[in-house]
Amino acid sequence: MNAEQPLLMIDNLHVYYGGIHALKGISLEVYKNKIVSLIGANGAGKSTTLRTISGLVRSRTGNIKLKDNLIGDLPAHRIVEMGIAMVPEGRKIFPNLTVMENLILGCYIRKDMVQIKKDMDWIFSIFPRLKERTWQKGGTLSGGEQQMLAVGRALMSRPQLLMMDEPSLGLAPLLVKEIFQIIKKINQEGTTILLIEQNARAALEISDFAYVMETGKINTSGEGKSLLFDEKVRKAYLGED
Amino acid sequence: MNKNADAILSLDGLTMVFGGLIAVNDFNFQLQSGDLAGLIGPNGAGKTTIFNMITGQYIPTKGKVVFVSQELNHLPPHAITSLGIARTFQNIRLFGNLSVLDNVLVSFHKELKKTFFSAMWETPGYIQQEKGMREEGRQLLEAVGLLEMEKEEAKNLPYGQQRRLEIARALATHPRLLLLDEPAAGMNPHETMDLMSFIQRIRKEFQLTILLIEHDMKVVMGICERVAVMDFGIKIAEGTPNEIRNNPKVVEAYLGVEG
Amino acid sequence: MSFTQFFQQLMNGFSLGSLYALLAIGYTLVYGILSLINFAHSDVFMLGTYFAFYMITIFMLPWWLSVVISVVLCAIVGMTIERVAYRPLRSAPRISALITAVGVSYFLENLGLVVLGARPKGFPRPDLMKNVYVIAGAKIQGVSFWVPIISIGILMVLLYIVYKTKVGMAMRAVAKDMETTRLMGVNVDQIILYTFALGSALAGAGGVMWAAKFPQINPLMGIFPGWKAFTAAVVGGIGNVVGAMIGGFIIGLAEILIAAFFPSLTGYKDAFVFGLLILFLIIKPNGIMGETLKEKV
Amino acid sequence: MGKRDYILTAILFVILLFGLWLAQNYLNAYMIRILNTAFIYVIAAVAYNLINGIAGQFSLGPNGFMALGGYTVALLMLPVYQKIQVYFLTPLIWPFSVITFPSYLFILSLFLGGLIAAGGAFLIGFPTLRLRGDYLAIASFGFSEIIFVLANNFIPLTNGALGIKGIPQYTNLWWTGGLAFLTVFLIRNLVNSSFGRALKAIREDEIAAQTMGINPFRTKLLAFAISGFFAGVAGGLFVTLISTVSPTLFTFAMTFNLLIIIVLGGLGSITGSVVTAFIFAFLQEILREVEATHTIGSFTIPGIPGMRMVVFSALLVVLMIFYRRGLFGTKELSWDLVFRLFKKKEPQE
Repeated sequence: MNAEQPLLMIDNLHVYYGGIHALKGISLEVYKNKIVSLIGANGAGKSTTLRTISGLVRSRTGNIKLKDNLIGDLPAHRIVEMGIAMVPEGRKIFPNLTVMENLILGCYIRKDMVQIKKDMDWIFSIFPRLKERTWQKGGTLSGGEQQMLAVGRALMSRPQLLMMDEPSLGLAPLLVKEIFQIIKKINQEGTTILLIEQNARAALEISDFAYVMETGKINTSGEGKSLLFDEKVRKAYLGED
Repeated sequence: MNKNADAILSLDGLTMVFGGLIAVNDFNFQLQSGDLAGLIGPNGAGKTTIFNMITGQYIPTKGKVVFVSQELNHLPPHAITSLGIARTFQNIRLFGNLSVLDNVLVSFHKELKKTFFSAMWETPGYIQQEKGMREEGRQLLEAVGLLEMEKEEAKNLPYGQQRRLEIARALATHPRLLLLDEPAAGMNPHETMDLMSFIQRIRKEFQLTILLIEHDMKVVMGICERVAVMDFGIKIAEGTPNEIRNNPKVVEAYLGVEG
Repeated sequence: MSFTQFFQQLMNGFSLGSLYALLAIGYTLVYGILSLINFAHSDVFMLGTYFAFYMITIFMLPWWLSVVISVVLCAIVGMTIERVAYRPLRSAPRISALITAVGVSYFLENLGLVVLGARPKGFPRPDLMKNVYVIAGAKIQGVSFWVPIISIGILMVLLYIVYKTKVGMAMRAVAKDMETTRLMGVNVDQIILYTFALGSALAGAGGVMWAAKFPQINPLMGIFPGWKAFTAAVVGGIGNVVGAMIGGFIIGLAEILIAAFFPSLTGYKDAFVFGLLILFLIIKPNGIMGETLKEKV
Repeated sequence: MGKRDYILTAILFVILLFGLWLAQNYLNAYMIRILNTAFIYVIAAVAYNLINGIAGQFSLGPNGFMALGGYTVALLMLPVYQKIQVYFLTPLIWPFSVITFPSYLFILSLFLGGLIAAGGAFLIGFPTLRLRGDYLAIASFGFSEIIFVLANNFIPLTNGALGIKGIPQYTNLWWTGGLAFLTVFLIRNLVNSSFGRALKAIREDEIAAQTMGINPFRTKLLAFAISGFFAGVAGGLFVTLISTVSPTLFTFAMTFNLLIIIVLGGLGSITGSVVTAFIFAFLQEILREVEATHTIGSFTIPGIPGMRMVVFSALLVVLMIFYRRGLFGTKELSWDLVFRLFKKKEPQE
């Protein structure tokens, strides 16, 4: 399968926050139509990786390539135009905007009104609960609904690659399950996904491939389910020797 | 009714609601004098919110914080510090343009008798006081191994030393209870080992009660005698590190449920 | 005071209040997004009157066209200020940006004194504003009648832009969370530029109508209305568009009615607005429509 | 400060005293006036820097405080017979109508002027300094404008737009120079003290400062009142220097001048403000040239009145964009620094 060209390719990425060397040479690949997850304990650099890809953080060295285009130097809004959308950590929906407005903002870059209307219906079919709350302010939604809105909003840009930063954060177990089923569904309908999770088990269950990060580096990688039983993973999380 | 009369800190039914979202829900916890306890849990579980309620940055929606039999709920942060609670921050908040020594000296301000008027005229009493204060500040820096850096601006210190300075600054308020918010975040394994022995050392030297939030389980398992685990703003377990490690609820919170 | 007199004063207060409202919007939009008091806003307001003045007197353009051109020019001035003076300081400490804002404001005022001349100029009022209407027995001046109507029309358009268009949506989103708005593919720099254009255009429109109401214009004329409009924005809840409108009307009405009921205090009507500001900062610092801001620890 | 520094400071002080004596006796009136103005700027700027630079709270009030101090001193020092002449339309209200301080109480009147100004600062600071954000800027700006309105309208006290004339000219270089030294000495001590550190800590991170046991509101309010006090003293000196006071004397232009001085010197650097206060006082005179009419050969370039302020305001904006640190940043000019400067020039072996 490695014969084909990856959708996203990251090569030797180094990022500094002030004096902190946050990413120490990250390299990874995401192939089309796959779910790839990035797992590891807090502070390992997962979020920084996604933030760098999305253009919110600048890398010092290293390449980020979407298909044939180098995108490492583009501003964040251009990266969205290139086809990468992100569901930020902690949802970050706009609390002062209605559900509908949040979704419209998600497709800010698009002009194809007809298709937008169809996509909106598609989003509502995935998240029927959002449909009931179309005119409600984002801030009044429950945590789970906000997460759904954040995912829906990102999907509205019709991304080639959807990145998600801890979609299960702060959600009750039942909702976590629901969210992961939805992620899988979105993927099956043709969106490539790069996922960050603390909830490693849930992430690995649905992932085609996964990278394990520890203190700014990629430690291990492998096919999703096989990592579930990997000792290194357990160690990275629970600090067991 | 106080279940534990000699507790130094007692959190009774703490609840914090942010615009509809419950960040912390009915949290109960007690610390005995001299404890070194940990507060752990996945990201967003509400740990820092608990610190913010203890130190007065947030006013709890429900429940109360009691420190040595005094209720803290409506005291401003500076008054709470004066009672003997100090803290560090998750995202280091030093006074970047001040020297290392000055960062520590700021914490002495609340205890000074001679303030602005005698300072303006440089009265002998004031000079004496300033001298004594500097001496104590430098002793403290020596204790944390930062004395050589005393004149450096805080923002120029390497990361690990910044964490150390933040702890030193907190110690300078002469606390009985020290709250550490992710002291090991961003440290490499070697620095983390140093930090662990450092925390144990200052605990003895300054006779502290310590509560720490940490993600690095090595730290928590290595030095804490008691651990409380949070998930979704609720305390899901409490016990010794060993009990915690084998608690299925905790493993589930960390590694996640079956997807 | 008879009812007709009271009614006249009320209309008068409404027209003044609507002008404060127009001006306050610019302050509140910019503060909402950048947390910056745009001191130069009041000078854009002043420039608006001069643009219209020269269009009418030198280029002999019809009144309405002069207003349109002046509004467009004001928008351009506003955008230039943002691009040249504020954008380079966006990540600087807040006090630096504030000092710059004061500097730009003072620059425009002094440049105005040099280029436009310190002596007040008589603003040519259109007939529409000079007419006197009799409504319910009360004589209402054209300005007192038309200014609120036009202003409310403009405010409606503004509300439409802010609450019903995509750009307006992006403005509200930027004010809440700049970073996430970037992730939506929004060019935030551009939105900020639009915000300045919009606020400045309103200031320009307000300026021209102000000149129609008080037809003496000079380069320092913006200072007091500007400060009061900012106070209006604080009273209404800084960052909130509707709040700024409400605040504007409150201050305009209060100012006129104080002078009407206590003629001896007319000289102190500005001091009264100051008192109102202090009062609000003590009892309701977030203003009427404002929400509590909490710094994340 | 080490022993060497004490000695050097003492020597410098004596040299400056001698310089003052020379200036007072041998310089022409024009130069003396510039020097007096420079010293008054030093007092006002150092006080202004305490709140804007050290504490990091943006105030636009110093012209208002200077006006309060100036009017207070004028009302206290003006002889009664002069008061009757000045207030010939509307009599001056009691008790000022009967009070005249003898000349030896000049210093007391300055002190009272400072206290009144400090009271004004307290009045604005109390509601605004509790709040985060820039409410202090807008409230202090409004306050100064209100002082202007009151000075124009409250005729029984201020004589309105006509102002008060014939104030005894007590101020000379000894007064301005002496009080400038004293102000710098006091505020420098304050800034270097624990109180000053608390202020800087609030500037750097208010939440962290509060967590270290500092009461930010009380600390800021006190600093603001002290800053207002010295601004009031500067206003009093200014009034007795030019022997007249009117509403237009302390307009926003005064605050703006001070803002340029403290930004150019470095927000947070007391010595920086001292140096730039002098530079500014002279620069202001030099730039008068811009406004004057020049004749080169047969060409006459008409002067542009008001051009000075255009230049200054453009300068401030450019400074903020390209040279935000100013001359000294938050550093102080010290003997160590001077020695280091000289050492660099010496050829090293």
